[in-house]
Amino acid sequence: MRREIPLLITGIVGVVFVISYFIPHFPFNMMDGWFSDWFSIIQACAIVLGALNLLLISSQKIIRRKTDWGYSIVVMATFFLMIIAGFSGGVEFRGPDTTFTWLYNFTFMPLSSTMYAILAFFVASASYRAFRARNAEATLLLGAAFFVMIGRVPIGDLITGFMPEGARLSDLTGWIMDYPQTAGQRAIMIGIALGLVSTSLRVILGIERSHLGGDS
Amino acid sequence: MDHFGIWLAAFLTLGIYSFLYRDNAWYKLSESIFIGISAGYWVVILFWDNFYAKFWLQRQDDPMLWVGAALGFLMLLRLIPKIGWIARWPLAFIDGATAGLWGMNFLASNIMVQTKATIMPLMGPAFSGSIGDLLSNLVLVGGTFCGLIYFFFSKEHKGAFGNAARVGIWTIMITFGAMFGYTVMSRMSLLIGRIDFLFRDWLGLLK
Amino acid sequence: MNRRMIEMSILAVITILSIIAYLGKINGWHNGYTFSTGLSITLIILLAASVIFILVLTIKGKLIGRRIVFLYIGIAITLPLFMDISQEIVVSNDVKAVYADLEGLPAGSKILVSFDYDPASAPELQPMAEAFIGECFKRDFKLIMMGLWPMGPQQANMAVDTIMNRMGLTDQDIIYGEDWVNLGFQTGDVFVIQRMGGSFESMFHTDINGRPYQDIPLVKNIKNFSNIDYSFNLSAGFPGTVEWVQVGVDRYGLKLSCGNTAVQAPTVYPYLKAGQLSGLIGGMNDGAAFEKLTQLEGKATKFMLSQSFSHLIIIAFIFIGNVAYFRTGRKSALKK
Amino acid sequence: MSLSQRKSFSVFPAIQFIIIIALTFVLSVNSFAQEATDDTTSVTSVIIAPPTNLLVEDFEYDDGEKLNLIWTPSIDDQPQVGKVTGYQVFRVTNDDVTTKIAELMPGANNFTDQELDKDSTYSYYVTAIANGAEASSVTTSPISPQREWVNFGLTNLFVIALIIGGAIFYFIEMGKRGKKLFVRKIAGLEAVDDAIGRATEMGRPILYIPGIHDMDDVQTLASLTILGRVAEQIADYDIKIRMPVARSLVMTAARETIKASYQAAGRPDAYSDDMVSYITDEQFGYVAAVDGIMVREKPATVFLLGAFFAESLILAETGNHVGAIQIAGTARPAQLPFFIAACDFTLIGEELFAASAYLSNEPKALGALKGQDVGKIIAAAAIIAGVLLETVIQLTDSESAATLLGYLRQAFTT
Repeated sequence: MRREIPLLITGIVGVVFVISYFIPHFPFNMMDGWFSDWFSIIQACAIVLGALNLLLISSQKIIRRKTDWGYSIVVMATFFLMIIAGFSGGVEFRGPDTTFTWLYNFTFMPLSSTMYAILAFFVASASYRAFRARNAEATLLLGAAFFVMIGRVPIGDLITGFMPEGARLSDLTGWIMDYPQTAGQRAIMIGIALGLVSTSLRVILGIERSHLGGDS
Repeated sequence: MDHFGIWLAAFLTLGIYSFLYRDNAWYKLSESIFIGISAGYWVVILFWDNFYAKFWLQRQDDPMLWVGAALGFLMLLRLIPKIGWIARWPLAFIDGATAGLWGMNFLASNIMVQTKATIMPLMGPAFSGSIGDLLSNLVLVGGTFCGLIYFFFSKEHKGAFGNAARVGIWTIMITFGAMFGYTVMSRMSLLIGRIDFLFRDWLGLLK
Repeated sequence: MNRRMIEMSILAVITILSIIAYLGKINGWHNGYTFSTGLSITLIILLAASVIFILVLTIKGKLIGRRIVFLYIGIAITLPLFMDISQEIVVSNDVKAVYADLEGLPAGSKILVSFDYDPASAPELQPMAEAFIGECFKRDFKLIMMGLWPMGPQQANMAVDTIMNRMGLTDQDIIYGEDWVNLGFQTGDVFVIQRMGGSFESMFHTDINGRPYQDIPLVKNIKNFSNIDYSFNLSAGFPGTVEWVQVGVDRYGLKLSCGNTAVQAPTVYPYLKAGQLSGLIGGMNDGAAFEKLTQLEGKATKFMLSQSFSHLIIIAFIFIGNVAYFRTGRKSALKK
Repeated sequence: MSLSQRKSFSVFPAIQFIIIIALTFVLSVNSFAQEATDDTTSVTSVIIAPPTNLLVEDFEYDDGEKLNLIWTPSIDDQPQVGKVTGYQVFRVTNDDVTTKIAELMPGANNFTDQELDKDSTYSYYVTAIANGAEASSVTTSPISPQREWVNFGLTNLFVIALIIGGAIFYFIEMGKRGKKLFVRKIAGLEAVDDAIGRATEMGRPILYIPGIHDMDDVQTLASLTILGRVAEQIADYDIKIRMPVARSLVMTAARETIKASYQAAGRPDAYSDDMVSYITDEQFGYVAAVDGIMVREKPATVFLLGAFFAESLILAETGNHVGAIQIAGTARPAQLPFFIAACDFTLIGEELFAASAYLSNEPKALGALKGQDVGKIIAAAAIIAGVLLETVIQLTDSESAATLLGYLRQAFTT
């Protein structure tokens, strides 16, 4: 039973949502909106599980004095700091002068921007290490990348400035983007959509079921 | 100007960058602060934006919201080991709804619209287009077609079929190359923004 | 001296220099620096020479580690920020299309702008946002702003502040609630767009400052997309342009163009070619191009030199990497 | 007759003159007054024609809440030179309440009124507005919106969904009945066994990253189905699996998945909740933590399967740096180039969705892949047929080809 009920729920819900796409009549026309609301609420409840798990792991590390347990104290301290800042001020926690906003601006924001920007370095090292003209495919990839990289910055047209307009690097880049690039994107898009439809069907039909758990 | 704040931000920024050199205590400290702060941030945000704004404020106007609350409650039963398996119900619900909704959306927007968009004349009306247009359009149509062949699972990539698949993977590789170029562009811009923060906003060395 | 000592002393030197520079900034000892043309050219030549040196090393079979690559990227981006060299910016057709759309709209048109990004992507999208808003204010368009990302609306307010300062406009010239409004953020991703198709007010009961929808002169007569003349979406991922196309354009017939991070841009090309999008500003380079069209030069234009340099460095290192690959008989195992 | 004619001839210029003088005077005073008070709207001399042919229809295939309005714009509404500055749409309900429901730009010729009540009736009129003048169309006769059960506007989509869905269904059924189904080799998936074996030999953990999206993304679902197959093998080998996740719901679902797999492999005792841990919902906070885990625990094998964004490269590069074998796959095209560069095997788009079926090697799961191929055949055939027809039309102006093409395009219109 523990296994059958979830499968049944998935199947029925899935079929109802597929059908609702074609039925404008109440209540089917409301279903996707409802789902979005419900999902938001479930997410809010589930984060309790996540947060508790994080705290559990951190406190276990501290209690058992595992390697780097000191950092777990930092994790817990900053976690509670943010929680207190977010809940002590009530619903206006996002106002311009709150502790929450201060923490956001001077810790959260610089950290996430930096982590994001660290990508530039990894892009560089990956380019250096991995982009090799190993075979025809890799060479095509490199070629297209070269033209786009140079053709999409001003320096590209500086180099080919002697060419007539319409034959400069930026134009070539434009052509790559408009034709072969778009063709590839379309093939990938159509393929992805088909894969998605088939996976959805398998989930609804209960062929993929391991993610709903076993018998106990 | 908030002196402490800006130094803290710079301290954390450089702490993350120090990972490029190697894993070290400064990075571990920045990482831990990041994990703690962001986990707390999301708890706060999900509570106020999702639970409070979507459910609590509107619970009287829209009785259907109680279904969501009930599913959320079932989710929390995970915490009680004996009946934790009930949490599979809301998960099963989410799976079903996701599968049902996304399948149709993608079928409509990706398969149908993009197939239709690829149905195009190879030349302008009454041969108004140039040879260049013809070739370009051939690339677009042929590339899409061969790309689809590449993804075909039911046939080994051999013979004429294999050649078409090879043209397909070439097209896809050009696509990836172009995306690679754009990604480089994007990532460099982000780093420029960050370095601008360090040298302009923090140290004031940039004009 | 062991390695740890060296690391520590470098760290100490950097800290001291930073403190001096910071004190200099707040006490007004310096006002920022720009390199002279001579110095700029010398630095560029030195940089080029060192890259060639690395190439020669590689040909000789001595490979560099990834920290060197990291160092070069840092330098290639930092130095040009101090240089004052102007470049001719190329405007692509997709950017021209956005500008032409704006030119074609009559004064008083109502434009919906969705800010679907956060501060992390701001370096690319903020300049576009500023130039777009500035151009709209110039042409007396009415802007309705919103965000599908929690931090988007704050970026919108920042962009409005910046561009009004730069154009010398005051709150009397551009009146909040009449010329523009910020409806704030809503959770629900794609469903927000879907419900806006029915009614904006059902999704945004108030604006970002808590003012009721019906009390805002600009929007009180705006029911849904059918009252919107044009829309622009600034997107850094999900939810973003793709979702606006699938729902806003395909279902509700919205006229849409977009500003995207460069990573996103290639993935929206099929929509552009299929006519679902009317124009695209993709990445900082297009941002600079749009600044050029609107004659509202800002950070994108300023950063273009660094952008060019970093691309050249990446290309150089791909080249060096390939030299290493062929040099070592294609069995390349670069040291990590 | 001739006299009067002559008379009028002599009189006419005089009158004309007076009128012109008077008009000039009025206009100049008026414009002066306008400049002074700026928004006086008392100009009465502008006369405009009203919009015509106002037609109200039921909005097709809705829940009985919308009405469609179409009209012919005023003849004074011309681009650049027209006098009309906009339109206002008014609604009259059956209890005679009139409300302005929209203000539209010049050139507007349609509007959809929404959130109506299907049990009421509504009339409408549209007013053209000029500087100081307005002209209204006639008020339409009352109409109420109709409620429909089926959206026939989506018939094409329904048919195509039915064909593709039917094909998938059919092949699954064939698979169940034991028909042998051929599916070509997918390199990335052939490598899964080796990757797990390698971790066993080296005695190091396997890291499984299911992307950063929540359970409402099909990619995450696909990733968890793959996890199910992978975890079964892992249970056999008795190696450590480490799975940090960015969403609480994914944490719960992943635990269920691994638990079920361990049960299926007959080793329920070896399972522990510690295998899956939640880090944070924040994209880069999560990445910072996973990077730390990679550098400190040095996994032998890393699976990156699911919805990835910018973090993909940081993860893949760090994984490569610590010397792990990496199998990656995502349906976010923008992340694929770097996966291809930095990882040992990459599942491109559709292959990610095919993976769990392929790994299971169960006939009914493989049948679903066959069904996908039918979809590809349809798309490819439509493209080729359409392009050929277009070309034929260009060459011969053939009408029948044009009709055929029309049908074809129609079939792919949603």
